[in-house]
Amino acid sequence: MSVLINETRMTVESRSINEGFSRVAVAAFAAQLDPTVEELSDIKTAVSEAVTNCIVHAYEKQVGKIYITVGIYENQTIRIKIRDRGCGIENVRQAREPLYTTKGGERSGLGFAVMESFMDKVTIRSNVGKGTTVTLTKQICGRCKND
Amino acid sequence: MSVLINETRMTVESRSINEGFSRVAVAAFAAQLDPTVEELSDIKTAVSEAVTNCIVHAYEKQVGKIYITVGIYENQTIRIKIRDRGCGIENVRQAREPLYTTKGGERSGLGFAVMESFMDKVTIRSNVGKGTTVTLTKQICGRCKND
Amino acid sequence: MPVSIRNSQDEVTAIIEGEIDHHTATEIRKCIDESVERIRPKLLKIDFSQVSFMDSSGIGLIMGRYNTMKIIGGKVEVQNPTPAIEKILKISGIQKLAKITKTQEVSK
Amino acid sequence: MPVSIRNSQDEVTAIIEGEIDHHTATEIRKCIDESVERIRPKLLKIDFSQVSFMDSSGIGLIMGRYNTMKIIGGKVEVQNPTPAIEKILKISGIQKLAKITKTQEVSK
Ligand SMILES: Nc1ncnc2c1ncn2[C@@H]1O[C@H](COP(=O)(O)OP(=O)(O)O)[C@@H](O)[C@H]1O
Ligand SMILES: Nc1ncnc2c1ncn2[C@@H]1O[C@H](COP(=O)(O)OP(=O)(O)O)[C@@H](O)[C@H]1O
Repeated sequence: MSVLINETRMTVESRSINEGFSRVAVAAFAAQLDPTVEELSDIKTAVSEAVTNCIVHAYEKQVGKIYITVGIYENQTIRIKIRDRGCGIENVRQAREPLYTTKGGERSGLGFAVMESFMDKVTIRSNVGKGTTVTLTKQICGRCKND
Repeated sequence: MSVLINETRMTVESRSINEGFSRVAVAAFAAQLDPTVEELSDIKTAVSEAVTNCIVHAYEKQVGKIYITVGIYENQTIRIKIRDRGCGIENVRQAREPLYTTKGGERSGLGFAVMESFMDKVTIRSNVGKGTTVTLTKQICGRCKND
Repeated sequence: MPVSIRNSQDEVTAIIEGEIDHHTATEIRKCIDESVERIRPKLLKIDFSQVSFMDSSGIGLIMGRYNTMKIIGGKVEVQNPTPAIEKILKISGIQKLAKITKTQEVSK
Repeated sequence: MPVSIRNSQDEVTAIIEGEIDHHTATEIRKCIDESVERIRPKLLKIDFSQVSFMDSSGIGLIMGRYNTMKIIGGKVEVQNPTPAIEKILKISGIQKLAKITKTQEVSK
């Protein structure tokens, strides 16, 4: 693990209107790494997936708190932790499978698949009845490299 | 006091690079009120002043934590609390005076004057040696009104 | 309005504007379904050229419209995805269910 | 570079781009002072047309340049402030120290 350069913590309520806020706020912090437009879009999409999962799955009908920690590390790496105190995931391996969803209707079951393909690393820690922490890691090559 | 509709809390470190992040993040949350470009710019400017004061005055040479709470209330009102655990202000009335600054050089002493003229209300609570809380309140007329 | 609709005989074109996430998808879905139910077209074209952000909720949206169109015997076409949206479409394998096309003219 | 500089005889024009806050002001100040010290102009024009955000650090920047120019016997002119910047200039009373002007041509 490399040295932490800068960190911010945010707490948002599990209201769907905060999906947009969360990804924009994380992107504003990530901007310090001077990412490309594509890297920024990848980060926003992955954050949107993880935050939406807290709202749709973890807390479902209640309003709970979502804890977001964003850290910038020495080797141009960003690590985003998204934590809820919701229902938890019984079978994490199954949850990660593309197209697997416990909600029919308009959920595609692709949330974790998108996070995995847009970030370098996705870890999930979950305890049923206690909550879930998703950690997203990505190294930013950035715009400077092309100068 | 009217009903709280949505709230977010953020913690940032007192590094000057976080001035930009803080105002963008608050503006992203304020966007829920559908503010005009001018209202959004007013909020960003006031937040920038208060956060900069934590960095320049409250913590000066150390790195401390800045606590930002943003609340959206029923009557289209936004309330932003910016708190530090820094040196505190000895004479708050004097600090509010336009052009008053304890730092010469490039500080203009206009931080509080700008906050006051860009927001509806500015309150300052401060304890020497313990820290300062600045609360900025503004009612948003917004874009909808003109439709 | 997050969606503007153009109808021609047997076709509905829905041009989505702005961001597609779980929050905005509800209204977008309602707009599209209202036209589809009224017109019962053979082809539903969904245009993504004006979409500034999309997460997997957009895939859910397309899949949902695919299911509705299947019931009424019609098809879905995905038009003008931006590069960022193409990336998500690729992960989803949605191209097996809906044709992805690019029109020459820039949609407005 | 957050500042582009144009020199003509007796004049330095500094066109600031992007955001002016306490964080960015340091580098902007260095850029301008370097030119002023080298050229020692009679007039320093600072152009704000490309500035997307400014807080009171921008006033500190202008006041600081006013002080330097006074020492070398010159003046400061504030050019093309945006409406948001005009609002802050008004609070500051800086117009007593520096002329605020608008040029016809749009600065690039
Ligand atoms: N934060 C969470 N809390 C509880 N369950 C979750 C959480 N995130 C994901 N899940 C479970 O994992 C499944 C797969 O998630 P995902 O791949 O994002 O697809 P989708 O959100 O479309 O269902 C979800 O259907 C849900 O059962
Ligand atoms: N958060 C704070 N902690 C300690 N002192 C502060 C804080 N905010 C403001 N001050 C004091 O109040 C004075 C006036 O602040 P302000 O009007 O923002 O002008 P400036 O920041 O340009 O000095 C500062 O010079 C400083 O002494």
